[in-house]
Amino acid sequence: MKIKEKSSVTLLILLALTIVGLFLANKFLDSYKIRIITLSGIYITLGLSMNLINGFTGMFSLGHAGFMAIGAYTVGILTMPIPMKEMNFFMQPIAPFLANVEWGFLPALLAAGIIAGLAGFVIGAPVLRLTDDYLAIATLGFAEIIRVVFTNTQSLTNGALGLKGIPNYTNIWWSWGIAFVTIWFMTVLMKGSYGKAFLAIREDEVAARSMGINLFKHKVMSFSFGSFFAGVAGGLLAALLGTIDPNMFRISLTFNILLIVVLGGLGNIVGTAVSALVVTIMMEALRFLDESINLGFIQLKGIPGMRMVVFSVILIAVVLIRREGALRKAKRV
Amino acid sequence: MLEVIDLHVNYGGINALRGINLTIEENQIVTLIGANGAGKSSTLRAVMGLVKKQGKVLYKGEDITTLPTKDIVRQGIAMVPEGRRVFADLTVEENLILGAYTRSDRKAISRDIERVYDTFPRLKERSWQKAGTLSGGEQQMLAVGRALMSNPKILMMDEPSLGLAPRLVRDIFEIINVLRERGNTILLVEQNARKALERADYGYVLETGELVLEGPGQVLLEDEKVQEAYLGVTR
Amino acid sequence: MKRTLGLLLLVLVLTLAPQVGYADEVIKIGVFEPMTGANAAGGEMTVEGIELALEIKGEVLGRKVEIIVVDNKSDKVESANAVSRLIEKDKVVAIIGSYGSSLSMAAGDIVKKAEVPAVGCSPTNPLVTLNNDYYFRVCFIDPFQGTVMARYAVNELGAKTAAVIQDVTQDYSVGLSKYFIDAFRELTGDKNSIVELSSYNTGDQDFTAQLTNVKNKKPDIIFAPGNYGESALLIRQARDLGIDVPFLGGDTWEAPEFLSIGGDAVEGAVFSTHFTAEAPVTSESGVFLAAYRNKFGKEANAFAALGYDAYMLILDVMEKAGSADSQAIRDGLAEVKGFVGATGVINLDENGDAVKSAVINKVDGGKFIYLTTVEPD
Amino acid sequence: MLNIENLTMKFGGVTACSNFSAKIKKGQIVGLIGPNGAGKTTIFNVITGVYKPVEGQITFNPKDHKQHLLVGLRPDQIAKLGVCRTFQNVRLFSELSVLENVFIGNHLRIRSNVFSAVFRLPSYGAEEKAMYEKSCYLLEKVGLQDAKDEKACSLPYGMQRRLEIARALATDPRLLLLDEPAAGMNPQETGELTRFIRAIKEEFDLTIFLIEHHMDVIMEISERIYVLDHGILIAHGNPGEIQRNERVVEAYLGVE
Amino acid sequence: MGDLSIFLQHLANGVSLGSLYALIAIGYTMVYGILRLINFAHGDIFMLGVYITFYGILYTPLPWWLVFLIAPAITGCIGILLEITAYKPLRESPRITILISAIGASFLLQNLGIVIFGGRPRAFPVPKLLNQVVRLGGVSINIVAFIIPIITVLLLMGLNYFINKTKTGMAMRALAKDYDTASLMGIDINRIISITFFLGSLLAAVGGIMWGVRYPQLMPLMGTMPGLKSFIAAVIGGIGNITGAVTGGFILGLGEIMLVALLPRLTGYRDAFAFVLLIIILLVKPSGIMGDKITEKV
Repeated sequence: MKIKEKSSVTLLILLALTIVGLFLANKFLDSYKIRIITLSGIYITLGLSMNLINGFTGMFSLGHAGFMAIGAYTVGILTMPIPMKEMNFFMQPIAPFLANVEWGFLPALLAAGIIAGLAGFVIGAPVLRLTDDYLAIATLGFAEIIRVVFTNTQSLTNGALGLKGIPNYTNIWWSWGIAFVTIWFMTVLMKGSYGKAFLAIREDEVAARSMGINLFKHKVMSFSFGSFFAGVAGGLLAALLGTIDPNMFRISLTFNILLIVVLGGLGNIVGTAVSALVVTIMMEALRFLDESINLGFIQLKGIPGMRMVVFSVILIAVVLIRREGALRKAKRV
Repeated sequence: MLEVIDLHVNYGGINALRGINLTIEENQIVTLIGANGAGKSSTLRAVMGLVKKQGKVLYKGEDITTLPTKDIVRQGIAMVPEGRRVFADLTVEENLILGAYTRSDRKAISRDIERVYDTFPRLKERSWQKAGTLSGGEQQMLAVGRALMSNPKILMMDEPSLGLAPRLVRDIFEIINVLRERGNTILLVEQNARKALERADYGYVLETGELVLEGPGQVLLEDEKVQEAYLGVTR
Repeated sequence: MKRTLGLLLLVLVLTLAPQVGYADEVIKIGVFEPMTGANAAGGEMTVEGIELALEIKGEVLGRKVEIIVVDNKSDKVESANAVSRLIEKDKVVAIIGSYGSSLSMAAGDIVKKAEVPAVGCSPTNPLVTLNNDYYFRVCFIDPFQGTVMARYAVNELGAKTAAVIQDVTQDYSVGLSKYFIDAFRELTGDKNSIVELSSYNTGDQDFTAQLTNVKNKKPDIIFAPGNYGESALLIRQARDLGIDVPFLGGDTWEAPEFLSIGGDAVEGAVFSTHFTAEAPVTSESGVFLAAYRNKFGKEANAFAALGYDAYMLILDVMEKAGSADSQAIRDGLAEVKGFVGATGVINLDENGDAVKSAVINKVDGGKFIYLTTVEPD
Repeated sequence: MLNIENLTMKFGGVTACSNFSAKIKKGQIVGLIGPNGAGKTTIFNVITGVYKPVEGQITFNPKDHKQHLLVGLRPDQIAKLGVCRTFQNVRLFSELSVLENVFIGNHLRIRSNVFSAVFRLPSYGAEEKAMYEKSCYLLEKVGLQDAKDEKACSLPYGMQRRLEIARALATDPRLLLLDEPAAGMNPQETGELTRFIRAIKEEFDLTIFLIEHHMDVIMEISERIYVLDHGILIAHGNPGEIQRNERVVEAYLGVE
Repeated sequence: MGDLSIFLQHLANGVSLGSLYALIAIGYTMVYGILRLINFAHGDIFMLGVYITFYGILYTPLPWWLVFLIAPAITGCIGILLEITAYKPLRESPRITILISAIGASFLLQNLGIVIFGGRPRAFPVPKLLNQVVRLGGVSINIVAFIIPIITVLLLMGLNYFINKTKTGMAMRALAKDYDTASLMGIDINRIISITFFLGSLLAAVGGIMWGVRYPQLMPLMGTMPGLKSFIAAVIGGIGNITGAVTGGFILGLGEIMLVALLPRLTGYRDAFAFVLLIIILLVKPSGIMGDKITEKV
């Protein structure tokens, strides 16, 4: 018990420091840097939501982009001002039941989470009895199906034209506020009985079942929670960008989040948060790799894409270096 | 012929073997007995290079500790794994051919296949069946036959009588005798301690990863402690 | 843990440390284009044009101009980051980009809030400039282009029926198709004149099923706007299937790869575009063409020309306003009338969209041949 | 309490056990023995729902008045009815702490739902506290109270076995299935184990069904013994009868 | 044009597309059979195969048919290299780890492709000989579309012979089931795995070349979709089973085409079809049409 108290004190200190940091950042940094920090907050939520499914419960899901899409569209359609909707859906009018809806941000975000969570429940119920790579490919398939459906249902999503003019509600406080809520949720969840049951499933399914843990129920639960937060993060992203379209939510988006989770450590809450921050910032910081570098005596021509090469090398290197040890390590908070 | 020195094996924190020493002389039957989980299988698997180990393994005086499994097999050591482990999707004949994977003299191989069939006529009847469809006893025969196909100098058998009907158990031990007469050296791991010790030139008793007793087979057979713990004799 | 935190701090310091400002006399113009990812080709072509323009006219108001190109990876989130970075870190006074309407839209809110004007080269989706006083573009928009092709099909080719094959994942393709269909129905006066509307996804390579359906309907022409790669494959496969009616498309087809991938099959394909190398529409066209040939050793394309125009337009506005201030540039852009660019005479309407003529080109003998020019209404 | 009738189980072509029947009365300690590979663990797996039998029926009535058919239920449902087990080759949640392992054993009896757990409602708080207290008590019972914050996989083998029993006890079983609890123990340790099994049986009012290879343990502790060979029940009776049974001696003890 | 000829045309289209999926699926299934790993990078190996052929034809004096033979071999070697660097060190690790490594490798190859080959599509130089249209009644197909199924079936037969009749093939099958016992036979596991990767990648390259001739557009990201679809084909056929992979390829190819043919309104959903099929198969019969059932022993 002592260890736990100590770690929660550390956590509180960290929290306070971060809030002060955010406050300072918001006050003194320019909008570009604030934007990156805001984005990191969203990625923290995303990383944690994926970690709940993949790291803590040991399922391998690659469906995150799909749930984000659901959340993003929910927020987009619900918060967009009514006249803006008319302008957006200039090719095919919006479905009448959505035409006159204009919600506030918080209820829309909640709706995004709930709808994505429900989708997670509906999708999870049949596919979660698959394991490992089969589950990975099935969830990936679902994400793709969601994207294709969103592309084709023009009266709901405006199809490929995308949505524009979603109010820019997301700021540093929203994104980090949600990130904190997610961290808090995960910490409390994993501390309690249900979280431990998730861990048990990850460690040994057969033993977990024999201890009376209903695999199906707990897996679906974990999957739905993960989807919920993915949906909320998708909603935040929509309100940050102000515009979304189905092509945003491709497999590569899921892989980006996977990168964060792997770097942060499967089943590691603090690690994921730190890695989300580092990855988002590095993504920008490493832009110089794409640009020409002038060393004075020699001009190195920048090669666009170099930065992504570096990132993929880092991903593989981390996997190879850590092997099973650190990857499986359950970090207890 | 085979010498194991201070062998340690660790599985994720569990010490399966804590420094054991074995010596196996040429043309002997040596047996390793002990309760479940005492480390018998681990010993064989360690010698074959299937698990990570510390210590030393000498074969004919040469250090084979760090050799990969395939090269140990090439040196002339074969193992019949516990639980038969035949290749279920392959036919009986294919299983035997794979047993001779290290050899390339086709004629000698087909001669040896015939020899296995002579020893186990049941296998000949089923040579085109998939090994997975065989009964447990037949699978065990196949596993032994397959190990013989590499022409081993030392044959290590992990519980060859496991799950076999008593008549088949007798057969298996019969084969072990024949093999010894042919000049093979045999390291036998058995839970059927009595049968094993009756035939063994030398025996070792393992307990929780350590050697607790050793001696000629007959001597162990009469040892009180052995009788009580492994032979089911209650006083 | 400590080490990660250390690393994090280091990164934070490196990234967030105030940038050393450049000398004031340089005027910086930001360019965000897809240099990697699905739209890389378009981005590359556009940047070529911008670089050429810089070479030709590297100074304005007696100050040197610098362009800063950032990659948006054909990704919306990256696109927003890139633009934000241009504005805050590089302190650009104006922005050019991007190929791909959705990538441009991601920048919309940012430029609006930062009050830095942006000029799109080729985003043709009407939503890009919608409700945004800081976004302009030098190209025409989807409705105009779709209508132009419908008119051409009916008036010049005498088509009575048409089939449409759209890339359902590209806003551009969907938009063009929609306006083509509306115009075609109106011009033929026949509601059933569109005999087939078929879809595919970006990245698809096999269109035989869609084409076989189309073949069965025997249309007079096929309108198939889409990325040049997919379109070239589509036309190839159509020819293999024995479909010999004319193919019509949009400005994206104007790329050398359309010819090389399509080979003989794309002979006779007709498309609307902003520009032609063959028939210089303005005096500026000639200058651009010669310079492009000189620098890159090949014929210029529309995207390079649009990139060129976007740059030149911004410089022209600066000259007229006598200021390199963002607000001044925006105000200047809002009143552009009769700017002579390589792609034609550009007028910007109240939305910030260019009102200009469209060119219709045809593939003939492995080259793009100029057919006609269509003036805006 | 547990009634197994005509159980048959096959894997591929191989029959693991055929036509096995057994009756276990409330409060008994019953042993199941047989050579390696005789199908003992398979029977445990069928009882606990890990495998579905080809044929046969299993009934379980923990409280005399209600009968449950076990065949067709999921392992977790069976565990909830009060049948819990240990594993032949120890299956702990190896990356978790000792305490967490036992704590998880409590989870199946939890009454609060997940939301009250996350929002830390008082009802859940009380329940969690009780679960922790019970877990600590059980750890004390098996002598692991000092190791409660260790990782399960870092424990020595013997302690892992005891931890597994503690974890099983946490599920409040009526019937406890022990798969070779004395494996890897020396004679002195097995003596302790025998006493321990008796003690928990009394304290938790258990019925115990165990597989064991150590003859001294099984003979001393069991009231009834079932002997399995090649998946076939060859004998059953009290320890004395079994030791005198010729078929058992031949098949199992290896006398010719 | 009659309905029959339309139907036959669809059928021909489906077979031609299906055989391409089949070719790539074989490599997927082989690697999965041995390593139990979804080699996410397989689609990118396919992409490399096409690019290598492309550069071989354009920048070497070799005749195209020779390049068609050499390029797959080079691609095969790249496959071996991939296995050694990204998968071999992880053989003892949990499945998830190695799967992540596979995703990383795929990511890396794509991005390297962008850096090295550039993001712009290129035209594959299709040999004249292979670019002719044959018309049979109302059906017209490109000669390639005709050749590909034949090559696929020939390769399938050759491969089946190799797997079933040769010692190396037997060793592969043995390895697929049981590493330890296979090594007890003296089988060099690393060598067999290398051979598997070589063959799998070689076949991916053959598929790639055929793909390039049929759909002559090269892009660094071109491998993703065909890769995923071929994997789906392998799952449909029963993963680990080569004949199954080919069957699955044909089913998927024909299914996609027939979806468009029979339900033209749903053309926009065509890409989702493969995934819907995948999920149905996974739920109804996860072992696929021809795969063997895997019972996990506890």
